[in-house]
Amino acid sequence: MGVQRTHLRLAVTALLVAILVLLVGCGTVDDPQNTFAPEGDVARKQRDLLLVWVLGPAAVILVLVFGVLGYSLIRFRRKSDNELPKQVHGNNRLEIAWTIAPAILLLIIAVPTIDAVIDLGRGPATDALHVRVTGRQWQWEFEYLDPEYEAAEANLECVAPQLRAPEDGAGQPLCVVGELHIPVDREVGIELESIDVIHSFWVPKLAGKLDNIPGTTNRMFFNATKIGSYSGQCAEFCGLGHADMKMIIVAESEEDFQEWVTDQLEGGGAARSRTGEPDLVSRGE
Amino acid sequence: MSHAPAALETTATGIDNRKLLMWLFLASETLLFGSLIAAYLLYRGQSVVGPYPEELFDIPFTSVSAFVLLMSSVTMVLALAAIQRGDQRGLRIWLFTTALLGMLFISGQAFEFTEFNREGLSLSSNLFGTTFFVLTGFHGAHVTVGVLVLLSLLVMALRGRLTRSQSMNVELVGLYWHFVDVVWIAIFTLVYLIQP
Amino acid sequence: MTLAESRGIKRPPEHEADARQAGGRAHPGPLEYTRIGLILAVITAVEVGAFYMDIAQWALVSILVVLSAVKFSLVVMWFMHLRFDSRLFSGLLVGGLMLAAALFVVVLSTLGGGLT
Amino acid sequence: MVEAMRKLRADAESYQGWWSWLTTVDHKRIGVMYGVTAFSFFLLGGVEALLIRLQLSTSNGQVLDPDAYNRLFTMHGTTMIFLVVMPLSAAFFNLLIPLLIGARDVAFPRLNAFSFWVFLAGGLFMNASFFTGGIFQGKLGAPDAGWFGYAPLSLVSTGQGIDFWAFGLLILGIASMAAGFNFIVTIFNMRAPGMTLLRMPVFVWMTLVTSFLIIFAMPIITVALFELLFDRLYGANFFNMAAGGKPLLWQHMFWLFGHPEVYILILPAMGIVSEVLPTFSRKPLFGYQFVIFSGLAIAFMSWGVWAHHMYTTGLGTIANSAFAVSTMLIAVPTGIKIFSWIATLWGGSINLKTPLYFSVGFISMFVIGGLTGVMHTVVPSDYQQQDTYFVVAHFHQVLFGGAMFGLFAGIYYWFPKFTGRLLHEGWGKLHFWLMFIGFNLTFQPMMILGLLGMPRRIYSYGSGTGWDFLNMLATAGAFLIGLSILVFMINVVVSLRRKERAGADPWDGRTLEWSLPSPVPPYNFAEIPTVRARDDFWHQKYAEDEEGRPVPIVAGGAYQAEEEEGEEEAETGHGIHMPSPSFWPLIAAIGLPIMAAGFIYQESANLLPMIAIGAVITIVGIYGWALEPASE
Ligand code: HEA
Ligand code: HEA
Ligand code: CUA
Ligand SMILES: [Cu+2]
Repeated sequence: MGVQRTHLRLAVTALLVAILVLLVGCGTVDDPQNTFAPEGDVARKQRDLLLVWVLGPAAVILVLVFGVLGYSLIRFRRKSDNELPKQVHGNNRLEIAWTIAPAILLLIIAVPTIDAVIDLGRGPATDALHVRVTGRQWQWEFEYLDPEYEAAEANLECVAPQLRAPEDGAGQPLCVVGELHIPVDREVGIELESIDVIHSFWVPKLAGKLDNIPGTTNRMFFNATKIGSYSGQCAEFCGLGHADMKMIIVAESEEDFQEWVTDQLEGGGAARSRTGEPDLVSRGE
Repeated sequence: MSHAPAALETTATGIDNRKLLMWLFLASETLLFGSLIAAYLLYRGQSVVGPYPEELFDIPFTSVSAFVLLMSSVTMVLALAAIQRGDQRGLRIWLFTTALLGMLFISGQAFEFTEFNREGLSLSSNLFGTTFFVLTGFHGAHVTVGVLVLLSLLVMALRGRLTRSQSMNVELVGLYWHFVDVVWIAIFTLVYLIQP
Repeated sequence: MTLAESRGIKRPPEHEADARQAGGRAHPGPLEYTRIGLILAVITAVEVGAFYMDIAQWALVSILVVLSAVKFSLVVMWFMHLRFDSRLFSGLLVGGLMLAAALFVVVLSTLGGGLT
Repeated sequence: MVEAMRKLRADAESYQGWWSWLTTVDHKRIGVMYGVTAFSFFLLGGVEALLIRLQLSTSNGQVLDPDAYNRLFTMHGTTMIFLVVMPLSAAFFNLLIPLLIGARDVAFPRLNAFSFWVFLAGGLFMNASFFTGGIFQGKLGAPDAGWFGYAPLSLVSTGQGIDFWAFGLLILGIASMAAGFNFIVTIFNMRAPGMTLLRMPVFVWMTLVTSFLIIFAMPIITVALFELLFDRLYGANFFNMAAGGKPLLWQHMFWLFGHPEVYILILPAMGIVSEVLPTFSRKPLFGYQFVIFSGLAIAFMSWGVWAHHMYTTGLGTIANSAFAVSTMLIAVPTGIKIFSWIATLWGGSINLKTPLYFSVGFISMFVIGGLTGVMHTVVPSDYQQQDTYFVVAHFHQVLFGGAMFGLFAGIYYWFPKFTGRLLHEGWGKLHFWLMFIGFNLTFQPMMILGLLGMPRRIYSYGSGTGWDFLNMLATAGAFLIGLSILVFMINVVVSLRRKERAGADPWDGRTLEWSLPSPVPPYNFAEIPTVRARDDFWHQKYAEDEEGRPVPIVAGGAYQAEEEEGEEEAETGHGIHMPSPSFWPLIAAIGLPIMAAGFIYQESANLLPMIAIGAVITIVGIYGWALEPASE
């Protein structure tokens, strides 16, 4: 029957279109949050894990399943109305084979997965820059926790430090809103907190997300291996302003970073706080 | 509780439809009370302000309550034994006693709640208040429903509408009643007797 | 599966209107119920007694947990007739209990709190 | 006997009009009502989706404001899951289970009617929330915290949207649980003689498994919803971190329910496909036992994977690893099903009719969805994918590509059994292709969008993000799906008007329902059949030769003779007892939303009496029900 042929051709075309779209999609120029174009070690590790260990096997399985499915649909089409095929009820060996094979494959995938979980679960390096990231409806607040970044004056745009009881004798950590500066190639240890609902800290090109949960502190780390500015945004739905809860991470050379810090400490932090929508175009390029 | 004659149609497993229904319901109730108890245990000793359980619990009083509920299980099963023997008088007496003990238990709980409330514990005062009232409140609601059903049975029995062939009605209510009782056995131990 | 076994082409014979169930034995009588009731009362007394005794917390907890488990089993086995009725019912109750216990042990241990 | 049947048929025919639908306890009518209601909600949820897609079709969309957008996606998700896929599955349970096991009705016909009315009440109540915000001022009042309502966002949400959502879900939960109990008892107890557990059609098995999942999962969400409501309405502290409460408790409880729930959504569709494929390849299901046991395994394992929705909450290394492994392993039993289905097609005589198209659509799309699920389980890469459009793509791939395709296969397959008319093949294939292409056009781009870093639940995105083109594609695809749904509706109307009757057995079916006339008479079986084999009806039609090839049995063959003996045996049983209609279930259901509304508004409008009124109505309904002299 010719009609069926046409249908099949249609299906194949649809599939090809889908693949084409995929290729076009991955190759777009504007990709400020592309997880497949990482610029940090953590994000790179996360992408490679997916690419090497899962996407490959998944593609093979997909092609196999679709292949056999398509083949049987063409090969075993009913040719006449009183055609009666042999009644096969099953085959235990086959069933056991396709139970065990995927199980083995999955256990193999589990090994690098767990390895990476453990790796990413470690504490930050000893020379890391320590930053506390507080989410609040709807802005990001970054506090530099290392002692050398103590500010004389508090940045009044930062709400979280004001809610926290000030420690005896200690000054205020430098706090900025919406835009975090970090030195390139140096690890940043992050503490995640929230003062209202759950938010999620996410800078796709540098690292996957982790949630800011009220009442708890979550820890992660990342670095940037290239100078530039990277856009991130809140990844846990947090109400009206969720879509606009964005941030910029600026990775710069150690000198530029120090200069920026000095600026901030003198200007009380407020000087360069985020105003309006962050600029999504890379600076370093 | 419909008036379906007990063995109008035999079932594929030989198990009575309604009895299976009741057991399925009770099985799912284990997860309901499991969730409530888990919330209580999670927040045990986590309240940031008082009043705390140590200050409020009156163990002798609650022990009597627990005892009352436990004994109502005995009277309940005696009611079942009575109807299965065709002993209408026994049935009425034991149903009545069971309902009475159930009401006694609820009154005890009402007294306890008001007492705690007077001492400053409420649903919103702290984590203890929240989890305690919700857990025991849910249990109390179950007992209340049970008492209502028992009283309905009693009315049926008094009007002579609960005959030996309908013993399944009593058996089903019994299953529910005993289940509510064993939940209290768990709560009594986990909430009242074991304190951090 | 016991169910499949109990299930032939023929329906089981019609049972009498009394409480005999397929695969189950007859329920015990009032005397036995009263005896169980007495045991339950005694155990409750022991529990409350243990509460007021001056013993280590771990010992108290284990005693209380064991005793209440005994009470629990006595009620469900005799009063709820699990000893005598279809095994399906026991399976349902035990299945539900184990599921609840397993799930919430994991939840409590990841969330922390009073249990740990 | 014959006399009695004639009378029954006459009774049924005189029993018409809207009143008869309000009081019916016939599982087939209840099934139809479930189906029609759920499909209406599907249109509603679909329109919500189209609005979402319109807003997202370009960057900086201006169709919706953020507030409306948040309410719409919350209602879209909630509607599709609880008011569409679950009740559509319930429609099939109702229509088919008694027929497939050789029974005249479910174990508790009035409880069954109650389930439906409570479902309808819950669905309407949930959607009534739209009107609470002052809709005439252009403000929607629906819930706005997402379909999983994470605390503490759902606590601080103002207005009554969340209260309606929580009470709505509680009411719907009652409906699902009642149906769950009912179908378990039905399947255990109402089987015809000889219908052993291992002779039951796979759809019956999947219904059984799904029902067990429902009765164990629902109580957990029930408690969670009560806790949320106590917090919101009475200032309790379950999720209040100021008092030491832990917001994560909500997530655990929601997903403890939520993950079994996703298998509640997919297993019925898998059951349907397991019936369709054998019929349309004229071969028994390959590896029947394996398909069943894999269903049991999926149900069992589904309890041990919930935290894969919480990888990014900081559960810790051990928990994340353990849940990764348990989640991965759930692919194994699912794979068994996929492979067994393909093996069923292999070597068959495949009749390329619309139900088969949808089944093949199910298999292919579900495999893609399942594989994306496996990608999610790889925890570190899920840190990148969680809460992006990759997740949105994953779950539409399994929910729409899986569950909805499977359910449509079932609609095309069983439509003739209940209406007496076949759905038109030409319209049907047009429907399929539009839906299949539209589906891929909508959701494959979302996969890439997710990898390109587009978070979900954002009402708008900037123009420099590189997401414009793919979003436009997705929107176009969504409208294509919409068009396909219109084609389906046209098909139903056109087909119902066809003169041509379908006949009892239009597909050369294998299971008992095809032995009955179409549409099925109210009492289903004139004689309760005696079952001698799996796929009993097939074996009444075909014997097997030595090579395992089926040989048609001419009427009056050996088997037929045996059958007559069986009938005599059955003759000695009782006559046909049909449950009498009742309006008490409807009454009992009506009280529930009234009570819920009373609780929500008791403070602002002093509606305490409303709680009492609702309670009284429900109690009266229950007493009326219990005391009514009905034969069930
Ligand atoms: C019908 C519903 C349904 C089904 C069946 C599934 C099936 C699966 N799901 Fe999905 N899931 C959802 C509905 C569903 N899911 C929903 C609604 C959400 C999001 C909720 C929200 O956040 O709003 C979600 C989210 C979700 C997440 C969380 C993502 C995140 O938020 O970060 C994860 C993570 O592990 C996951 C995994 C899986 C897996 C492993 C399966 C497996 O069961 C799939 C198994 C199937 C296959 C793998 C294909 C067939 C198998 C073979 C061909 C064998 C060979 C294969 C291998 C060896 C790999 N799902
Ligand atoms: C079974 C479940 C199911 C189904 C079938 C669908 C169907 C669709 N979904 Fe849905 N979706 C969910 C379950 C489902 N969804 C869930 C659980 C969420 C998460 C919500 C959350 O985050 O909280 C979600 C979220 C979700 C989002 C993400 C929103 C966000 O995160 O910001 C999007 C975005 O595109 C989307 C799109 C669609 C589309 C285009 C369809 C289409 O396939 C719909 C096709 C249907 C139609 C087009 C209807 C046809 C109507 C007509 C033809 C009109 C005729 C009308 C009359 C006669 C009155 N869905
Ligand atoms: Cu903060 Cu979303
Ligand atoms: Cu899941």
